Amino acid sequence: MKARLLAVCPLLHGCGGVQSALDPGGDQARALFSLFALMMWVSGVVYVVVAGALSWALWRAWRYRGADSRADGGMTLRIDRRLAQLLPLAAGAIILGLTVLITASFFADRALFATRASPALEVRVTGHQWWWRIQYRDPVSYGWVETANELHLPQGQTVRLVLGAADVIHSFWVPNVAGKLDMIPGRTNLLDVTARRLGWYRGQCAEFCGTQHAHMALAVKVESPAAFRAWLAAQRAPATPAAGRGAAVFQVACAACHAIRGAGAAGRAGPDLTHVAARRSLAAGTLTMTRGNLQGWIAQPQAIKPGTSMPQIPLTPADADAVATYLATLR
Amino acid sequence: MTPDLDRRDRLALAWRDPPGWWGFLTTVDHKRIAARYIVTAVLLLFLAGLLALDMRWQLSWAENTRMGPQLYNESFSLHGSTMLFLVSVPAMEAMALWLVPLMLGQRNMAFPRLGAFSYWLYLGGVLTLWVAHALDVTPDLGWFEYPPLSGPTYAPGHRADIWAQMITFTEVAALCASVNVVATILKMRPPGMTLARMPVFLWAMLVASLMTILSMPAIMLVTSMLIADRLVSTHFFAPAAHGDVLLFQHLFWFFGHPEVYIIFIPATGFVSSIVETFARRRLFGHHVLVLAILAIGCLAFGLWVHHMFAVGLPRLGNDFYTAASMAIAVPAGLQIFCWIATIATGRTWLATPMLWVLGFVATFVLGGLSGVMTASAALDLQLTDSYFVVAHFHYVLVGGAMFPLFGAFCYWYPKATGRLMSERWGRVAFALIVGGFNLGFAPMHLLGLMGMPRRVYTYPAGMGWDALNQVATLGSAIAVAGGLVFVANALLSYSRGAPAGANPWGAPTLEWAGDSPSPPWNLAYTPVVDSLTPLWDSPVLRVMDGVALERREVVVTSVVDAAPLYRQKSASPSIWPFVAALAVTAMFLGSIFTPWAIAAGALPIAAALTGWFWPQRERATTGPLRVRS
Amino acid sequence: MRTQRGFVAARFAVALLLAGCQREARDIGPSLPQTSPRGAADPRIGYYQDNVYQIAQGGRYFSWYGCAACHGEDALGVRDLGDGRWRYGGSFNQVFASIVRRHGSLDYATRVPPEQLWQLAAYVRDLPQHTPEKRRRLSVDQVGEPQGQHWSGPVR
Amino acid sequence: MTPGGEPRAVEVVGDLSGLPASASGARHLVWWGNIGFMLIEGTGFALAAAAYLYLMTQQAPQWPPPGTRPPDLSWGVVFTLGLLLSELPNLWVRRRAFAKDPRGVRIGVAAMTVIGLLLLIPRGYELAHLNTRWDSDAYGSVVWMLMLLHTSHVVTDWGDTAVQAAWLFTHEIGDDQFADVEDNANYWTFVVLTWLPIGAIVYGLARLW
Repeated sequence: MKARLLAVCPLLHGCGGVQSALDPGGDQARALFSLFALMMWVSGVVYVVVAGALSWALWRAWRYRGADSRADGGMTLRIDRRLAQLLPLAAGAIILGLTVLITASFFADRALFATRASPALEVRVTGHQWWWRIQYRDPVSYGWVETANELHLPQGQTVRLVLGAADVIHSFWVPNVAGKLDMIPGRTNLLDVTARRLGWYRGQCAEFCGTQHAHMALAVKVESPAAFRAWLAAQRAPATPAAGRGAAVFQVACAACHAIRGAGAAGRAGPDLTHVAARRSLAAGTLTMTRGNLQGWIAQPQAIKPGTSMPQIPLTPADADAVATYLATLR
Repeated sequence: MTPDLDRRDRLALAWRDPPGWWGFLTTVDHKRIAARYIVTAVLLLFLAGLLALDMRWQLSWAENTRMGPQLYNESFSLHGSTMLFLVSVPAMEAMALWLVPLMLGQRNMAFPRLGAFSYWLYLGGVLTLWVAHALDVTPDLGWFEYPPLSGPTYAPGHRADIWAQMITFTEVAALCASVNVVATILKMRPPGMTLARMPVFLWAMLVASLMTILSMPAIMLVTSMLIADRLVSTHFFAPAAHGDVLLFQHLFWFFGHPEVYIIFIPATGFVSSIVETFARRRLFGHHVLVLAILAIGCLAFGLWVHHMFAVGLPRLGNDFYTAASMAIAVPAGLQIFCWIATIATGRTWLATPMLWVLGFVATFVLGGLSGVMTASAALDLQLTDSYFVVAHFHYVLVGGAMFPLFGAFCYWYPKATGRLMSERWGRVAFALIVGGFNLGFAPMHLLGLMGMPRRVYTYPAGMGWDALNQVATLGSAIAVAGGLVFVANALLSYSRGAPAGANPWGAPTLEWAGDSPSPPWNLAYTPVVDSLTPLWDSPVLRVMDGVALERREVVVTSVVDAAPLYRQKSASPSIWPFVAALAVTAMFLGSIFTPWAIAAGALPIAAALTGWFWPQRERATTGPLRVRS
Repeated sequence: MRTQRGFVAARFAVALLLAGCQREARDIGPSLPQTSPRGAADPRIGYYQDNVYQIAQGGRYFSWYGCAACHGEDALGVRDLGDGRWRYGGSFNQVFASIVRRHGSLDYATRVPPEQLWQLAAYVRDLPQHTPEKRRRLSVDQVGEPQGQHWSGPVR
Repeated sequence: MTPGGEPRAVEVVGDLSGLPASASGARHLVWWGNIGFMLIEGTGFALAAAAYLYLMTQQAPQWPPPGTRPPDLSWGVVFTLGLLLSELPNLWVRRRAFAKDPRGVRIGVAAMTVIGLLLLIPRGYELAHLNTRWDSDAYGSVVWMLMLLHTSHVVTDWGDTAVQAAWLFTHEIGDDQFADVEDNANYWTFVVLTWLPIGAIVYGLARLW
């Protein structure tokens, strides 16, 4: 399929990537990509026809340059009669092309919802200004296992994403996996995704949601069902924090907004940090997860992501270092 | 015979404006008003274009620091709001105000003072947005401000209110202009110009104006609801109090989609006029073109939902809206067919206006095809709110409406100024703008497919978006340079261009029958029309006499047959439209701060309107309040 | 004399306009204060007290930190922050100090960083100007946001 | 010699000076302007009504929301009857304007001014008996929106009528002014007609849904 598209447009070489609709890694994205390829074919033919007709018209303009046909009503009338016979043909061709595309669109639309009946797993994703709260329905306790800004999907299984918003409208978009769906206050939208190809992908908020709309990304990992189960079990477990200065400072300075299960921190305003160090990125995809970036983010959040709700907290260098060290142990 | 001097002197006396500033403020000459509209819109086009260039610069590198998020968000909001509300629609209205009476051989619009009022109110909207910007109170939520982001909680202060009231200004102005255009086209066609003999341009303006009348109340309603939510704590868009945030989107796009065609349909009118003149033959498929315009006008109201495919509406509607949206391709495709057929079978003269038509076809068809893609409810989920859509609507609006507008500008420039623009520099501007535009916006299709969302002020390194963004920036810069050449050409030609004479292109329609530039009264006689191309079909202009020369008067005809009905007094210059616009401005601006401004502001408005419509007649000699001597 | 008066009036008008715009300013980034106000005359106070963005941010944190549980729209007596009566003084630094010191074990001094305390103090001092309807309207929008240790799920 | 040449020579084939200098009804230009503005406002009414229906069907489990009583009928009935009855003198004024009867239109427009003022009394009571506030919930907001939208039209047309009455009594009435009276009467009919669906929605749907 991809090869077919590349034949249409050599430019598309190298347009894959971790956030690309042209490099599908799931059933839904693949259905849409096929539809896109078909549209490219039809559009290409149409454009060639139009450009050809226009060129022909220009060639005639060049050939008969300088002449004036205004007075020759008889000739115009004859030509018009011939053109009028072509008109239904043009209309028919357009309608035929549209019928093909509408039908294809219809089937693609159905394909997106083909798995509606049997999701293997339910995941609640809630958009906040400017991060994602992600909760897995625990198959054991039937409670929620909360994490943030990182979505894990079991390969080959259909996952139902329950999309909601806490403040303003956001839009959930992981182009390699599926098309986008808005997260709207007052509504619950369901998005079924069936990821097929292992690996890391990237998603990003697609509906303008305020100052830091640009830094509202999420990491998506497609992994084997076994690896996924192991990961979910690890996420379900409370943190095993090392008691120390960092934990104590966190409890005072950070726990009003952040939760660390197992360490007594229970704030809900910001992302759950129980296993923060196991994640791939920080601050909703803004920074990669490293010990240095953790400390930088704690020290200067407003410089890295101006306008974020993460405040700058006046800590002594020693305290900041201790907190970063502590967080880096939360795997 | 040519009109004698005495006749022209008498007309000049009756139709003159007061001199100086007073004349500037009181004029009701449709050509002066339209020129103001055009100058204002071009100035704003330039400013909003610079904003675009600045944003392109910011996006040329990952993690670029030219702009922070606040400045970027303000920039794209100001760019979009200006281009959509203050440039595109007003520019089309201006062309209608300027051309419709000329093309009808009439002396003025149906409601001359309403035309003046439209402009002053539009200017109020312009100043509201841009003075606020100068004071650093810039709306920062895009050209559609969805609640709850624009609601009282998440958009504190008055930035969102300024956006909403700017819209009220421009929409009231547009509605007044539209009523004016509709009444003029329906009731003031010259004797003999039946509906069947009406040029495509007039049909386009008629349909666009009717669409304005039926769609713009939606956005006035919805922005008023937004202001009410913000100012008096109503709950229209508060889901937790039985409100619904999607109500805003439905009403916004019920306006927003027709708006696109309100911009595009006049452009089809320009293209039809230009093609006919430069192909030097009668337009092929006049009826098809008219029916296509009507079909687009009707369809446009049935597909606003395609802006909302990603909100998760009931899927039953998806197929319907997909089909309805794609169906637009049928009339649009037939229009393209008719124009190309006319060009091919005529003896086409490739002067600058015609070049713009070629650029329009080549570019707009691409926009139409990407439009078919976004019309698919399924595929749109990958395309909407990404750079693909940014590319799509720029192709449609710039390629589909601005290129014809530039062509129209070149085409009617000699009529407006009496001078020709330089063809050489016209070609340079054309090449730079069309080339730069395509270079700038074609890569954005790919960027969108590669996952770049719109309205992001920056993006991380390693996304593979840098090179395409740099190409886009380069293209935009070239297009802006072309725009400067275009404007310089227009400015220089104003004094240095070759004299144009009455009909430099050998065009067939009535606006070219008289002097260029047109005197304030336009044509000295009332023309009589018996074909679609009156100036081609007869060496002399057949006219009727009898419309007053000593006072302002126009002839009113019947709707279908254009049979003369009566002679209507035409309004003379007046300060009241200006005063009324000032009063309305005061009320609109006041209502940003307090609801009581509506009550308090109603009185000056009522006073101004009373002054405006107070008929000047002698005092009563009968009845209880008669003058007793 | 007359021109001078006109000049003064013009300057006053400009000052008013600029004050109005200062009110609308949206300064984001690492410029927020990291220390408590130094008395009622701290020059930073004017900006915070009159800036709608900072006040609105304070309103969000007011909800996030669960302040509305005790100081909601129908709070009475000393807990009613909208009645314009301040038992511990109504100046900015006094309100700031009340938030920090008068909440016992809640210990806002250490749990809430200074930049948010500034915003909270600005919001609290602005509350007497909010009508009850306005406060209710804002809280209706915020039902999906976390409050303290509770979050009841997205807006449904 | 310029490329465009001189203006086209003309041949006079007829004379319009015999045409009348005014007209009435749909022949008159202003009638069409009036229709244009009615179309704008009618669209506004229709969309506001659609917003009501949308909120009613989308959001509320119960309509009006639990704890809210529908608007009291009595004043609504009084206003509606009054408005419908006002159409009789209104149509009479319109006929007098057609007949170009200065005495008739003076009396009629003055009467319509008084009637409009009187109608504002039950309208005021209606607003006081809607049993909801605009800031209580979206139901209240949309009810108030519909009511204020219509009230603003009543007030506007009343103001127009009052000014017209003042002018008519102090000036000699020409043909154009008879046409103005007619347009104003048409506008009042528009105000009456738009109330029927709006009133049905505000009073009826809150009871029947």
